[in-house]
Amino acid sequence: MSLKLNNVTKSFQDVKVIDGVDIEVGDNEFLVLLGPSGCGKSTILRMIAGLETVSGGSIHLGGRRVDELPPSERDMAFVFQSYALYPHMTVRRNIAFPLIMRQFRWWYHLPVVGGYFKRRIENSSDVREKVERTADMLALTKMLDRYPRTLSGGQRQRVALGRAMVRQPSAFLMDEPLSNLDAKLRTAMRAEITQLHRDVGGNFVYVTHDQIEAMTMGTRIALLRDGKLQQFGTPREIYERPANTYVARFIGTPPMNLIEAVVEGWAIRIGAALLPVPESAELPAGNGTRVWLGVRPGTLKLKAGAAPADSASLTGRVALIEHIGAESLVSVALDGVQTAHDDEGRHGDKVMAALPGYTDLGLGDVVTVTCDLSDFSLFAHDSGRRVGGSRAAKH
Amino acid sequence: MSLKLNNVTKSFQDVKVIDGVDIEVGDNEFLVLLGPSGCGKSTILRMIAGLETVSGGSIHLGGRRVDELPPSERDMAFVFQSYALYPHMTVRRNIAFPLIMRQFRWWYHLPVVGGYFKRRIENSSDVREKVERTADMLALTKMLDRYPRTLSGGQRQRVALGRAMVRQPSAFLMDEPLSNLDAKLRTAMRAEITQLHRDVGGNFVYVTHDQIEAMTMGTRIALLRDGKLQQFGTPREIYERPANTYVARFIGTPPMNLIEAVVEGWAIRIGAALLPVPESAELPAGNGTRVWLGVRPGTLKLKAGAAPADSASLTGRVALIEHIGAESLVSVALDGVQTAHDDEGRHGDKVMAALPGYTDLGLGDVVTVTCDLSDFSLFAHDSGRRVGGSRAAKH
Amino acid sequence: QSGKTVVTFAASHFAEVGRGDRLKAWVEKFNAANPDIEVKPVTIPFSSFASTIFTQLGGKGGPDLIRFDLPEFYAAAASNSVLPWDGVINDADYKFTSADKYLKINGKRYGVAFDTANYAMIYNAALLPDGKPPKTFDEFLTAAKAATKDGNYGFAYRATMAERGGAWYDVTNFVYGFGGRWSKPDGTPTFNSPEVVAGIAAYKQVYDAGITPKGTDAATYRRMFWEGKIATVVDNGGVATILTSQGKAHPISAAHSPFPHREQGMILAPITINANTKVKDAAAKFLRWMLEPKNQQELQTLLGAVNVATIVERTPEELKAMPWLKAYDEQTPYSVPALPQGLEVKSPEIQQIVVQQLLKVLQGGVAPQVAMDEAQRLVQTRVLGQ
Amino acid sequence: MTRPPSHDTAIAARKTDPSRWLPMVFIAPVTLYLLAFQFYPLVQQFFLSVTSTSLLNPGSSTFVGADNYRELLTDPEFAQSLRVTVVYTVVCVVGSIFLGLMAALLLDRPFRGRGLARALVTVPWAAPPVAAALIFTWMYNAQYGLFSRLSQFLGFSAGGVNWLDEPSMALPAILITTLWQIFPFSAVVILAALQGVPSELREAAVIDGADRFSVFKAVVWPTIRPTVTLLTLLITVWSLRRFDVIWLMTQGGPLGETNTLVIDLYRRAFVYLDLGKAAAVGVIGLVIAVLVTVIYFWVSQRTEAATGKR
Amino acid sequence: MARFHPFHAAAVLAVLGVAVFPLYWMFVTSLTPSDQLFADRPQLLPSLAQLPTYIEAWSGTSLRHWLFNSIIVAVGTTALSIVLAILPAYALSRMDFRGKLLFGFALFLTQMLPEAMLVVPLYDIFTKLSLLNTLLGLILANAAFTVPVVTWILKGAIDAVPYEIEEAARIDGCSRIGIVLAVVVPLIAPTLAAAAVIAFFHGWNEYVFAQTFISDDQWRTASVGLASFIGELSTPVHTVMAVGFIYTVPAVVFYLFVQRYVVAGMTSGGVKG
Ligand SMILES: Nc1ncnc2c1ncn2[C@@H]1O[C@H](COP(=O)(O)OP(=O)(O)OP(=O)(O)O)[C@@H](O)[C@H]1O
Ligand SMILES: Nc1ncnc2c1ncn2[C@@H]1O[C@H](COP(=O)(O)OP(=O)(O)OP(=O)(O)O)[C@@H](O)[C@H]1O
Ligand SMILES: [Mg+2]
Ligand SMILES: [Mg+2]
Repeated sequence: MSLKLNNVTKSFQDVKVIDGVDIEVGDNEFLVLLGPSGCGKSTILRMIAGLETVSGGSIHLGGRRVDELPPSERDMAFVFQSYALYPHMTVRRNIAFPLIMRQFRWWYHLPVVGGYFKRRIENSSDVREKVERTADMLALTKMLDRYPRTLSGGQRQRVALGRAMVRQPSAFLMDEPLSNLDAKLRTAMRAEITQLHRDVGGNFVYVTHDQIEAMTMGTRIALLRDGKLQQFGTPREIYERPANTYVARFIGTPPMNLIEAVVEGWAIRIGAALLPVPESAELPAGNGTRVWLGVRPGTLKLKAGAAPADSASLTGRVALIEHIGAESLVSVALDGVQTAHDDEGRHGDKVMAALPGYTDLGLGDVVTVTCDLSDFSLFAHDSGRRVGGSRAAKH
Repeated sequence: MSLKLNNVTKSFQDVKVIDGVDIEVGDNEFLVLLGPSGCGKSTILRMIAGLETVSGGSIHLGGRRVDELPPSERDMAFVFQSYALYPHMTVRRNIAFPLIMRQFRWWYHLPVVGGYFKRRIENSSDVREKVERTADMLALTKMLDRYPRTLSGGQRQRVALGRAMVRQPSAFLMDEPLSNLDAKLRTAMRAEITQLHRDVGGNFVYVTHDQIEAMTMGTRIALLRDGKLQQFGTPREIYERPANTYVARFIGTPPMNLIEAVVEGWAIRIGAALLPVPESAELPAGNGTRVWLGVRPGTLKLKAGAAPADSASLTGRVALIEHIGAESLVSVALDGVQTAHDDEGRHGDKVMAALPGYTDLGLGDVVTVTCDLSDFSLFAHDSGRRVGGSRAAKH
Repeated sequence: QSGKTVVTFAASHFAEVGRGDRLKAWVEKFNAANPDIEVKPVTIPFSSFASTIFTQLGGKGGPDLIRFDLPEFYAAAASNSVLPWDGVINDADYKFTSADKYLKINGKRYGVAFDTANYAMIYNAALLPDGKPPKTFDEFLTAAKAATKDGNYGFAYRATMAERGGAWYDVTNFVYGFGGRWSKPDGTPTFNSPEVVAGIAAYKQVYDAGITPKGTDAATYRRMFWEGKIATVVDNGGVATILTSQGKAHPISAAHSPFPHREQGMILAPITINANTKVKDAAAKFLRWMLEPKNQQELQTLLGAVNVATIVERTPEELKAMPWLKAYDEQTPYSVPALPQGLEVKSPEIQQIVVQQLLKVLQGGVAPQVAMDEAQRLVQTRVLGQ
Repeated sequence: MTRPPSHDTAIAARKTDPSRWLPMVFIAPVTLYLLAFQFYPLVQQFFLSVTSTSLLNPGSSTFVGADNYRELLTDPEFAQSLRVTVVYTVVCVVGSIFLGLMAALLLDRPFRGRGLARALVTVPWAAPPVAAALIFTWMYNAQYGLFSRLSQFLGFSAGGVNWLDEPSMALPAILITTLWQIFPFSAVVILAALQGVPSELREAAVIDGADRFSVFKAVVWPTIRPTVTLLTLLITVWSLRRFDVIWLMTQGGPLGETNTLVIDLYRRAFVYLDLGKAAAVGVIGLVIAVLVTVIYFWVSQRTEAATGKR
Repeated sequence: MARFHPFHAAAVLAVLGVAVFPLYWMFVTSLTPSDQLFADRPQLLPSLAQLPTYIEAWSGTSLRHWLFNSIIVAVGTTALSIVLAILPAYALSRMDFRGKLLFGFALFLTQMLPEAMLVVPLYDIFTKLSLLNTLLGLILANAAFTVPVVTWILKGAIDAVPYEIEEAARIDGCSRIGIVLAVVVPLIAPTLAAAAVIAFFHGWNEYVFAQTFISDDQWRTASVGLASFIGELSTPVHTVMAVGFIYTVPAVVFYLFVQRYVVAGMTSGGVKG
């Protein structure tokens, strides 16, 4: 079933927190919502689920307009960012609850009778099996008979996840469902969710802060900022052809370097250096256009010693070194070159390079920085819009 | 002030969730607690803070035994995993609360007088300035006069962080304080916390699931599993000389590959391949000892085509490719070689390689896998203990 | 069961521990003799008897037969809530006691006395000097003072608003005993007549003499009397019956009250027919049964030192068991209903005013004359609307 | 922490949405029930208050306009009863909430035998008013009551004081009895509210260096405040109409010192049988209660608005 | 952290002492020989020789019968008030509807009517509905008074239930009623227990209605039964005190019974934030 958000707007009191968002994904897509904290991801999810009205625009699911329907008629599963577990129910009940509700008859509300029937549904082999399979998948089997208040943060989050995964709704909405899990479990869960998506289909809308999750799980990513859609596309598009400097720096850790540059013919001038551009790339029209050259830290190479004058390389000084596992991150202060450090327009002179393994460079060392322009982007100096760069490689 | 956990044990009802943990860090150390979900990290933190009694053992802070002291006498700041914001106070009040409490005199409890003085403390330039600086650091300035329930998940988490950071206690305890923040903000926060640690000193105990946080911020890491300490050391030690297969696979994404191997003289045999070992490495005594060879995905190289027989390389088939940003992760099913996939001892035949950039390999391609043994570990086949490997490089 | 006509009968006696059961047994005799009628006792606690019955009467319900106290009787009769006894009995067939005259209003009978009780002084001879009852008020004061020692008291009466009803009877005895009346027979109030003021002053004299356990309620001081801690009380025959059974003060003695005049108040409790009844005939049948001499005799015996509707001679056994009965029976000619004559319907408000003024005299230090002038004024303006 | 749906919530009225009629369904049974059992009498009371009606004959009444009210308002005893009612109510509210809060806080902390202690504290409330009045009257007795004996023993007064008989002591005596009877009500309700205080918030406050009372003010009080406000209102309204204990112990005496509005009303209705005047007293009491309630609604709306709720 | 704190223990004992002492005194009085009541120094301990008073009170009166009726009335009042109050409480707390303020206000109005004023018109209604002399009638009359209180108290508790938990239930396919019954009700259990106690005690102690609407001995409740001992001429103090004491016990037992629901942390662990 396709999911379509049509110019959706949401205001709390007078504050617009979602501002005309258009998203359309086809059947069985896995949509990831990305964006900084407070940009409106949860709000969009809640509107899709029907927990929040839309202030403007419409939401369609499978061609049917749903934004006027109550949540119960939309048939969606939701993993809340705040878990929202039923504190008075065991983990087992929490997970089984949606299943019980599906088989519910009104007279189950009667005090004693209802309790009996609820327990009967819960103990029916079908429900039991489903719950236990889900629990097993989430490594919760040992905790099935405990209450949420005795669980650790990650365990609670898994229960929240289990409650959604046990169902087969027409859409899954997940709000940072893995944020409190360790890397190993998270990898496993990622695989489980991907598997679930493959098995049951349906639309997935997934909020995450984790770029790896976004990149590996999403078939489409919507990147938001302050309630406005910045870019909507496949992970690859977003990574390789970011629509503006904000997206460029938001995706990828460490973020893309933005270096002030000028287009000169089929080359790019940065300070004294002139970098030739591969033929396959696109460049904005107009010689002398001021742009931001965007290059990912991984494409920068460092060599000890200053660059020769008039070369295609830049000279800088090592300002900071961080070792993280298989990589070393080196921050280099460039000589006479401006870089953009943040989207508020504060400028600096540093670029970040990611080098494999442990580097032997030391703080303060003078280094030559070489850019590999097989993968770069150019952004307009004023608006920050993408105006050129390497074409996406064909795969 | 030094922090020492001496054989600390904690049981809930009959279940031991912390089992004889010994940790000792000196003054101004930044201790990171790592471990899978539910291993007991939050419990340790809560015991240090005094929110949970210890069932056995003792806790010392600055040489003084503190485990019998009430929390109020321990002077610690705590960031709760579940935030625990005061719902009826504005963000400003939430953050200012610890400061107000510090200047509190008993007679502020008097009805009208007290309200006046509290407001006076809150509005004193000192407190105001501190609160606003903290809010600014956390990008909360615009939300200072809102109530927690109108904040997004990440914003709430930042308020929780702010409430701790505004103080200058003798220890900071933080339970996954950045889990709900986006990568950019998280990087910024990481820097702020590191800065804070540098500025005010004191002990930091920090729970995280994020390896980058653990590696870059921690001066010491304690890795737990099921309430038992697995390894305690510097980030580097833990990454390069993991104490056992569990630690080896827990740290690093994707996790270290464990390949079944046999020590043969100064070389290691994997199936048909015989890999020479650098001189600087340590090997376990005894020829023919069965071990697990641990190599990080980043040290594996792939080449299209099968390896020549009797070479130092292995042959496999591409089983899965994931592109994540600057890297591609390729899972290769090796021919006739056992690998360990998880610590429960389920075995497989796949190894994971992390390749820079986009790879041109396709699913099912036959590849040659080459290991660079400048960085490896050997683990006993039965116990999983580290028994050899490359010596840590000197830096 | 189903064919029976049920007649409900409410009397506060039914709730009483001893007499209640005996009374029920007496009613059962009627039921046994009349298979087609069942008289069902309705227990209503004394404290809320009037309010409960009135609510039910106002709601067009309530028990078929009701034993009222005199003030409620007049109120009910005035509002036609109880039926006149036209055709129920023939007056000439019965030898009614003298109190019967108070139960006819404008010549119409609205009830007959279920029980009446006189007031006299009960005393514990052991506590009195030389064991003799005082005859005059001065003697009484002296004797009571002499008896007040060692935790014993010479006298006890009610002097609190919480026992407004009881206090009214007590003060009435004083007023009547000093020759006063609350009103003239035509209904002109005389609350500030010299005799009434003298009675009030005497009440106050007793209060100030410190010979009473102040504030102690009637139930308690009667128990104290029983325990031999009180020398004298002025109380009605029903109380005397209860006090006599056992206890340290046993045997009790009685004499006429130590006031200048012999007149005292009386308890007069008529039985009436509810105007809302649907079983008037069956109720009438019971009433006629009740008035049969044998049943009157039994009723008088089981109720103790009281009289019933008709004149029933005491049996020698009774007199032997309770020699003090004589003092009560001798009081009969001097018994006057405690209500202000001609103002009976207004008596609740009048009682409230008078007791309130009485308390002002006792506790507020107001002079009896001033207080009773005020009472007279209040009654005239507020109650009678003059 | 809860995030309320925004004011145009998902349950806002729409044609297809049951939220339009569902609330009506939810309140309908109670409304009908109360219409029959409470509002009908209420309306009738208004009607009666402008008539002259006898309890024995409520069916036939004569319209007298505002006469009842006029007479009441010029009656000094009625003025006194208003004064007594106000004093009685204020002390009841303040005292019972204070005592109830203290008891609830004490019983909220874990200790051995807490369950039993909580049950024992309800004893005064469980005791029937008749029994309470009896035992207190006995304890107030000048000669044999415990209070007198205690004060004699302590040397405060030589002779016994009859509390209920002494104009200056009667109201305090009634108040002590009432407070004893109703403080468990506040205690039980506050105790229930205390269970909703999130333990993590307490912990956070302790970590932030708050002393015990500050924890109370910062975390506990805000959570239970709506309950306490509600209690204030309930106890106010109930105190305005409390009858049994006072009637049984003093019937409004001595010298009208404990003569509250309801005692006055009761006497007029059931002793003087003047239902019309009694209804007028009731209506005046009602007006007072309504004023208090309006203040309550105003205060609670304001605090809800101040904390951003809805 | 359940450490023994002497101050706390002393305070608890003081509160319990205040609460229980008058009843204890009642017990002592009921077991004090009559002559000792007026002795120079009070007897502080009950004299067990007087225990037959209790046997007499228990078997010599209709006490058992009255208590049984009272229990039916109290339990019925409790059940009816809670059943009727839950939905409007939820509506007041969570729903927006026209006339909400008025409805909430009107609920309070019902608390202001003195029973004395109610009883007259109610008697009329009861006659028409044939509810006189039935326990059902008493239950209906009592619950009319407790329903509004219970509604408001429950409303306060529902206010404190996190919205997210309800939202989760809606997502899980729970109907509105289902949310109330399956999610909200268990979460407000402590307050529900308190509300049950309020209703129970009211039904247990109610006097005016029980007196006016019941004239058949068969349906008499204990409150009236107790009052009926207070006679015109005399009051059997020992019996009254003994009956009063016995009468208090079931209500306290009821509290013991429901108080296991008065447990902390009902809502903890549910949401984060
Ligand atoms: N009150 C309790 N009663 C029983 N078991 C508990 C209680 N609190 C925690 N546990 C258990 O103790 C273990 C450790 O919990 P803890 O919260 O310390 O985990 P954690 O390491 O912080 O996990 P996470 O990363 O998921 O937050 C968990 O298995 C949890 O289920
Ligand atoms: N009830 C509310 N009233 C006012 N503002 C609100 C309310 N709920 C959310 N907001 C604001 O709307 C914006 C979007 O909130 P939302 O929860 O959707 O953010 P988010 O993208 O999920 O952030 P996070 O990653 O931190 O969870 C935030 O700035 C938040 O402060
Ligand atoms: Mg969010
Ligand atoms: Mg944790």
